[in-house]
This record gives sequence, C-alpha cells and structure tokens, in this order.
Amino acid sequence: MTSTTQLKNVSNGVLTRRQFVVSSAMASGGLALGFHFPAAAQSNELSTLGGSEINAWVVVRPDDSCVIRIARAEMGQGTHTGLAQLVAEELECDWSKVSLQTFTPGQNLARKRVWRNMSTGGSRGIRESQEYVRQGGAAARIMLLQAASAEWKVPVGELKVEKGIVSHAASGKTTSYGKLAAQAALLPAPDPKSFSLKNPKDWKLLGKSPNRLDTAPKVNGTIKYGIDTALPGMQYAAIKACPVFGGKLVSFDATKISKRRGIKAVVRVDDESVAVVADSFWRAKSALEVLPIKWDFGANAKESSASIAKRLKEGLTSTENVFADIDIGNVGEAIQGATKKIEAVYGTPFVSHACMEPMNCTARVTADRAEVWVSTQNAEAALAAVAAVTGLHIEKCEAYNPPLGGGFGRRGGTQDYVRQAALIAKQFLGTPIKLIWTREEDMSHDFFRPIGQCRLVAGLNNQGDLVGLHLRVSGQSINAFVAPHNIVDGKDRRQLQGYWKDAGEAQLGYTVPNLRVEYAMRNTHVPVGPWRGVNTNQNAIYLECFMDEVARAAGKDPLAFRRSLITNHPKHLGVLDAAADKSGWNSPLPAGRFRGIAQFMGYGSYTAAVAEVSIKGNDIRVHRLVLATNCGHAVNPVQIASQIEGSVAYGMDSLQAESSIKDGRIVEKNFDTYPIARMYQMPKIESVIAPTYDFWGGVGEPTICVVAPAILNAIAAARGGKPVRMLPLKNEGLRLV
Amino acid sequence: MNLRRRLLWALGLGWGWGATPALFAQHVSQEELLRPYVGINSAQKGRVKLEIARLADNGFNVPLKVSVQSPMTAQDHVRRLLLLSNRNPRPLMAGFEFGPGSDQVLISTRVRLGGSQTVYALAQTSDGIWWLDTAEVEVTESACLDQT
Amino acid sequence: MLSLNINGANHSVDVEPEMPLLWVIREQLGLTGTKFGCGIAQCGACTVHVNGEPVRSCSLPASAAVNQKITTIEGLNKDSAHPVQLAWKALDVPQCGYCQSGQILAAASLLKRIPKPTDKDIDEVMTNICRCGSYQRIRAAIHMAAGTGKDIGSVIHYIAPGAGTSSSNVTLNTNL
Amino acid sequence: MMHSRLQIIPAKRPSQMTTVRLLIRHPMETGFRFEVNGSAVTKNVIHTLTALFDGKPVFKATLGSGVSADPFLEFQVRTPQSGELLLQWQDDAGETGEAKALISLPG
Repeated sequence: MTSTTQLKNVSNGVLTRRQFVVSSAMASGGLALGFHFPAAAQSNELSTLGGSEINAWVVVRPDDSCVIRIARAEMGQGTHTGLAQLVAEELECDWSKVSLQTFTPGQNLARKRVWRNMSTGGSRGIRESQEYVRQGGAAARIMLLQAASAEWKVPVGELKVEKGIVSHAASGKTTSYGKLAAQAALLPAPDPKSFSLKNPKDWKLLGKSPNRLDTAPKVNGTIKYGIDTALPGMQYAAIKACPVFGGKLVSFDATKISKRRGIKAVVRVDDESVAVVADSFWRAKSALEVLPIKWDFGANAKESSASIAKRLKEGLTSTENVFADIDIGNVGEAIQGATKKIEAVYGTPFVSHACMEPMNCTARVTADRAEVWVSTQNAEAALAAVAAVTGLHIEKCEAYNPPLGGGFGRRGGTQDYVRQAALIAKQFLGTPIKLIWTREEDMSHDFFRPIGQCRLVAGLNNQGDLVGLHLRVSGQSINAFVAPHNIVDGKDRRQLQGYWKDAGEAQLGYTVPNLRVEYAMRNTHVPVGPWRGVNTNQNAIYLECFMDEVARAAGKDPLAFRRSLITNHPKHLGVLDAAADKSGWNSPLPAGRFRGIAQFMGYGSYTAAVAEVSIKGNDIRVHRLVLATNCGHAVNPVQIASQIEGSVAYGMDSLQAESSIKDGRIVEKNFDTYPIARMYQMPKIESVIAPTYDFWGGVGEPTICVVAPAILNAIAAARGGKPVRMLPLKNEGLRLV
Repeated sequence: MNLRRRLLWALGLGWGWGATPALFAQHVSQEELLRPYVGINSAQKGRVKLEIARLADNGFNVPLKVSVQSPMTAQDHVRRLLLLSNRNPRPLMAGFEFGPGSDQVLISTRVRLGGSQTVYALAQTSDGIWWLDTAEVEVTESACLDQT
Repeated sequence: MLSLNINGANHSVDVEPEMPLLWVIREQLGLTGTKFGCGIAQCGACTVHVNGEPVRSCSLPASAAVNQKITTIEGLNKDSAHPVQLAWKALDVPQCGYCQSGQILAAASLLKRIPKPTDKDIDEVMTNICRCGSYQRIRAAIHMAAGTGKDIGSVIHYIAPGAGTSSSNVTLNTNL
Repeated sequence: MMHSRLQIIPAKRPSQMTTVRLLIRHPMETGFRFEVNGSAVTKNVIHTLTALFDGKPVFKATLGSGVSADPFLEFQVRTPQSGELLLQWQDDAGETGEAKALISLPG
C-alpha cells in the first residue's frame, strides 16, 4: 500500500484541516499545548504543575491534561514531539491535552537518573529511548486503570480507555484520567516485564503526524534559546582563542581598551584565550577586535591545507599505520587478474557545523553555587563541565538547557563554551556572565568534520562483473582526537562507518568476492568531532561515486550494477529500489537533465537517493532529489520528511563548503566565504518513507550522506562520465545554482 | 611478608595490566574484572568508601576519594587498595600499599575513565579479605560518539 | 540619547550612534526574537522591518534607525496570526527555529510587495540562511500564505511494510 | 627532572598522620594517543611512587595509564618523630623524580 501526500496549499483538504487546528488553538488562547521549562530554581524537586505524578514520565492534572516529561534535548529535529507521541500512545491520553515538561540534569541526578540519558545525538533520541519511554506511558496507563478498577470494584480487564476517558461497559460507568490521577499516583509501579507494548499495527498516534508541539513560540519570537538568557546584573563577554590550534595566549594590553565605554575587564580565560567583559556584547566584541594580543602560535603555524593533503596522500599507499577491517578473498590477485582495472582517489575537506545560534553560555558562579544557561545537546555534560571548572560539588551546580539554535554534533561533545563561560564567571563571583562567540570565533574554533582521502581500486571481469574492490581511507580520526582510549590496538573502526560488515548500525550493503577495506589514520592539528552524519558523509561519497565509475567502466546502468551486488542485503536493496521507483529511474528525462543514484547505511537506517541535475557552463542546477529511508519505525512521518528535506541542505554543503587551513588556522570565518545552501539552490525534494517495523533506526542524520554522492553522480553523468573527485566543487570551478 | 617484599610483589607480579582488549572498549563483568586482581574469592561490600561524582565532563581528569575503615592495628589493617575500571583498556588504574602504623586510609587522586562505567575500589585487609565499593560514573563526553 | 520607534512604541536609548540596531533591540530593549547569526548581513537571522522593508539589523547603525518605523518579529502581529505565521505553523516549517524570525519577516515583506510571488521571486528575496534546511517548507508556506495555489511543497511517499499487500494498517495521516 | 609540587600538612602529635599532597608534572602518556602519522605515542607513565620516612618505606603507589596527566595524589603517612619524608618516583622511560620535606614534630 502506497500513499502520497502533498503538503501544499490551502486548497488541499489535509492542510485545510491542519490550518483549522492552528486557528482554533489560537482562538481558544493556545489550548493546553505548550512547554514547561524549568526556571532557575534552588530546588532539585521537579514541579508536578498542580497535578499528580503517576510516574517519572507522566503527570496528570485534575482537568485531564497530561504533562509528559522529556529528557532529551530539542535541537530542531522534533525529538520532543516524537518522544511525547511515544509516551502518549501507550498512555492512551488525549493528545490535544498534552503538554511537555523538561527538567535539569540536577533534577535527574537528584532522582538517581530516573530519566536516564538526557543527550541528543547520533540519531539516538528516539531509537535509544523508545522502549523505556513507551513503558513509562504504559505503566502510567495501567496504574490509572487500576485506580478505576479499585474505585468501581470491577476487574481491570473489563475497563476500556480512549483519549483519557475510562469506561466500564457492563455498568455504564465512565471517568477520566484527571479524576483518577491522585489515587493512581499512590499505586505501586507495575514491573515492565509484566506488560507488553503495543504492536505497531494497533498504533493510533504513532505513525501519524500531529503537528509539532513547539512551533508556536518559534514563529513569534517568544522562544528563548540559550543566547536569549537574561539575568539581573548580567554582563557580556566576547572571547578570542589563539587562531592557530594548539597555540597559546602570551599577553594582552588591557590599557588600550579599558577606557572604552562599558568595558568592565579584560581577563585571561585559560592557556589559549582572552575575553573582554562589558555591559553590552557589542561593546565587548568591538573592544576585543582592537585589543593588542600577543600569541605564541607554536609549531602548528606551519600547517596548511597543502601540508595536510600531502600527509593524507602518503597514507593512501603507505604500509605504515594502516589496518584492514574487512579482508575477504584476495583483492590483489583478483584485481591483477581482472580484465579491466579502475582506480580513483577522492578527497573531502574539513567542514564546519555553523549552527545558526553561535556558541554561547551564560554562567553565574558564587562561592558555593554555579549555574549555567546553555543550549547544549548534552545538559549533563554541561553540568559536569561546570562542576569540573569551578571545583564545586556537582550537587551545588546546575545547568538549564533551553532549546538549541542548531546542534548538528557541535553542541554534543566538548562543552568548551560552557567551560569558558564558567572560567570567566569564576572571576566575577555573583555576576552572571553571558559569553557569546562571534561567527568568526565559531567558525575558527569548531570541531570540524575530519578531512579525508580515499583510494579505490576495482577489477572487472570480461562480463563486467566486479571481482575485486580495494578501498583505503586515509584521514583524520575523530576518536584519536576526542577519545583515543576507545581505539583498540590502533584500529579505529569508527572512521570506516558505513563500511562495516557488522549488521545493524552502518553496514556495507555490497557483496564483493574479493574485498579489502582499510584505514590509515593520518591526523592533523585541527580539532575534529562529529558533524551531523559523521563519517558516513565522506565514506558514502567515496564509495558511491566510485561505484558509478565502475558501473560506467562496465558499461552497466548504475542502478542495475548496484542491485547485482546488493542482493544479500534486502533492506539496503529495499530503499534503493524505493528511491529508484519513485524517481522514475527508467523513465526518460528532459534534454539536458541527468540522474545520479546512491545508497548507504548509517545510524541504524537504510537510505538511498536519486538526484536530477543539469549543467550550464560551470553552473550546476539540482532540480529534484528523491530520498528514501527505512528507519524501521516511523514515529511521525511528516517530521521524518522534515529531516529528509533538511538533510538535502546539509548534504549540499558537503559539496560546496570547505574550512581550509593557512598558517595553521582556519581561512573561512563567516558566511561570506563559507557557503551555506540557500533557497535558490534547493531542488524539489520527495521523501520516500519505507519502514519495515522490525527495528528502530535513526532519522536526524542517515539521509544526509546519500545527498552528495547522488548529486555528484548526476554531475558526472552530465559531464559525459567525468567525475568530481576532490571536493568542494569549486576545485573544479563548479558551483550550485 | 615485610613491606619491602610486599612492594616488590606488587610491582612485579600478580596485578598485571589486563588481557588483550576487545576491538571496541567494552564493559567487563565484575567477575571478569576482579579475577586477575582479587583471585577467585569475590570481594565483600563494606569498609571501603569510594566518592566520585556521578557525572564526569570528559573522562580525562576525574577526581575521586577513597577511604577504608580499619582499626589499623598489627592484627587488623589494610594491606593494599586497588582502583579498577570496568571499561578502561587497562582496568587497573592505581594500587596503593600502606606502611606499618598507618591508622587511617584516605586517598585522593584523579583518574582517566574511558567512557561511562563502574569504578571499583578494593581494599584487602590483613586477614586476606577483599572489601569493595563501587560507583557508577556517567562520562558525558560526546552525545554522538559514546555508543561504543 | 537616540529615539527609536519599535513595534509602535517610542524608546529612548543611551547608546553609541554606531551600535548596530540588533544589539539595541536585543540587549537594551530585551526583544530577543531578533537573532544574532553572523554580524555581517549575510545570514538574515537579524532581519527586522524598517518602514516595512526587510533590513539586516546587525549591520544597521542605531543612529540610522532614528525616525524610522521599526518592526520586529514580536510586533508583526499581536495575535501571532499574520498569514505567514499561520502558514508557518500549519506546515511546521521551523526545525530549530533560530532563523525563522528573520525568514518570517523576509516573507512578510515579500508578500506585501508581491502578493502572489513566483518561485523565482521567492528565490530572489528569500536569501536568509536556514541551517536545518527548512527551505522547502518555507517555500510551501509562502505559497500557502499567498494563496497562490502553487503545487509545491513536501511530497511524502509512504510505503508500508509488505507493500502491495494489505498486511498493515499503518498509514500516513496528517489529519489527526 | 620532573617538576612537582609537594604540600605537607604535618602531624601535630606523634599519634597523628601526616597528610601528603603531591602534584607531579608528567603527561602520563597512555600509549593510546596517536601521532599525526597514525603511529601510537609511546606509553610513558609514572609507574611507581614510594614514600620513605627516615629511609623506611611508609607508602607505595603503583600507577597506570588510568591516572590522569599531571598526577595528583593525596595520602597519609605515619611520622612518629621528626624526620625526613622522601618521595621518589619513576616513569616508563626510566626517568626519576623526587621531592622531600622535613617533618618536625613539636615537642
């Protein structure tokens, strides 16, 4: 069964209905929908908002409204709404009466981490917590029904519940959750082993697409991000870290700016940074721009994109510090004996996260308490960072986590901006300090997507079958930078994400009789970290573009060629076919248009894309992208489509953006030199959601990695088979229009 | 066994640095973790008190404090104290031995923790019995990477 | 002292004439719906209306805004019911939402100038950056607010397990 | 020579313990870090630290890569009379370090 929905203009019945919901919500003053964010509180006790806490996840109020507690950070992917749907489905409450409540890591700690992991990242917000949050909803439902059963003295099994209304058919009695809540809250929680969760076939709310719960404050400016924090007596800080990574702050001459209006102080933050504190951010930042600073750039000042590229190139053929993660058959012999040998080297640059909300954090430190207000993917990490920096016991620290103006991995790992804010605030006891990074600081001191190159060699027999494939990635390791102890025996498998033979997370879909997949770690002085989609981004470009080169050499259709290699992996094949089918792969295109296809797996989900492009001179126009995913379970299809649509913009940045290195530092520091995909470049996007309901995969990241290779393959087709191998596109004089 | 001999024993034998680790750093079970260090007898809860924050910002520098209740007499004293990690590539983080006449065992140090895990503090008293305290630590380093 | 008219109210602010309007709005007046994104008029997160025209307030000196009629996202519509805002909500346009104040103000002024914009008009005017990539929904929402009837928006193909059979009742339903 | 900082809170009476706080400047190189060319940085940690009071061992620590860079240790030793507390340590590279303090008990 296939259904296609157009979310379009008001004449469409579906959207008329959606618009009606919005309008009526406004007429009634906003309904119960909303969010409850924790205010700065001295108490670790989480409010029940006038209701009864049935369990950690569910509070029911006397007016039948339900408050669902959400542990994970919301950075735009709709995680909050999806998680609420998971709880509400099992709770059987009235969705129109649901509101959300977030809480602090301090409150989580005070309750022995009853809400478990609070971080959002790795496309795990839903797939990792779906089971226990659904259990939370189901347990609350059971307790509410038990309360009714006790009151009416009838067996629980005879009760029915729908939208929070409990009824007993035989007696004709009805009641509601709001009336049962106080009694239900006193009951013991049922053992999760004693009940089972609903079969997706019986879902009423999951698999449907209610509107997001957090949209209203985003369209009228009332939503408060971390950068919007306002505290009495607050001062502002602008910071500059040594532009060369690894360099040190030697000294600065505060006297040159101390007379400027509003300037409170110039402070050393740590070994590498200096901050100006003022009564306005603009005053602080303007003063910092003219502050004389002496840096010790150190040895890294000699590094450049060229010196790094040279190191990576050496790694492509070196026998030193390289390991094979897959070695099937005998690749050397197979390629040697092949009729045709194809060889290519691909390269992908450092890229920046460029979250729209620049890094920032507000901190207030006193002798016995430290608090931060910060948009972070991981509030518990922010809390721990504050405790570490201030030396205060963690119970004396707190982190408040408003929604994020973009995260993409930048706000998930190192809480560098939190540490800095706390280090500054420590020097102004009692005064709240709001640290804001300029865009230039943000782009100069990111944890970049690691740079890499890949050499691929393939052999074809005289039938044009792929008999051998040798793939070697040479590039920087994220683990080596952030968690070297996770690399065992020098083998960093994470950099081969998407090429793994292990099933379930990021498995290679192709079966090749002779296959060798290697990684040569070649590091740089540039800090790296997870960039939305992480290593699937580069790895999909390398392999999927090369697959087209090989198919071309074999004289085969890129889809048919892939299909012949992918038969052992039906889920990979399923999305590949779905994307091809919905794109009309076998139907003719208008003159001058060309298609490209790609498939890959990451974050537990299977993805494929078909792109349509045309080229005029050096201008590439992407007309259409069909993106398919099998994410296992589809919690909210319209939100999944949002993520798919968003991944096109992020994937297109993989094609045009680069953070290059000169004199040891980043060259592209703002959007004038670092291109971000804009409206005029965007193709028409079609989302193909093909869940098989036998696993839980991620949504926020997986489709990004197929965007770039699908477009690149279409570009190669348009250029008569000439691939672009070294990104960004400008290296070949090309641009997206 | 005099102190010097015990020190030599500690240095050279018995403790080891753990077996070859798995491909990704993995949690090991309590039994597996303790076997090489404590022998087949499992340790008992009690006497040892391990204080460590429930959350750690990154695993590179985590302060901890251990104390052991003991009369510290010639008959009844603490021989040695071990700090073990059930996730680090090398489980034994540190070991301590105490000289004669110590009447208090109180150690503070800072350790590296390779991911969220359980930290073990084990003390052996002069009767040969191992005492144990554990603490769960959430190492919050990277929301996108901490899966392994 | 500079006198500024913002969202219909007059404010006197004691700031340097060269302080960008963005920081006056955010820090002096506490209207935080207007966002800081780049500081060089590239991203549009700081967009406000000056006499109805979209202006990037990060690069406009406060002195240049004196005697002008300034509207921020907070002042676009007192009920948050501007047609653009309604369309934004109906289509769940925002993801992280950080850029959307600027996008909405840019769209509102586009519709004022060109009530029935074409895709080309939208491409030319809507130059604000959205890092979450909500562009397709923005385009659809502009068409929706304008009532152009243009057939552009999110296209979602849902393939249920065992496609071709009737084994599942899981269907896409945006009509909850 | 390895830099170190030693802080002593001496016993006030013979029956009390002396508290020792020692911070040594040392990378405690785990062997898990990597050079730019992908080779592992050689492991080099301070593996042993001994405290001697008037020449007699009173405390011993065996350290591994699980101890943080710039290792910090606080412990207590018995110093029944005035005398010299000597701390000695050695790393995997064979380098040694020491710090000492005179403990003088009142009376």
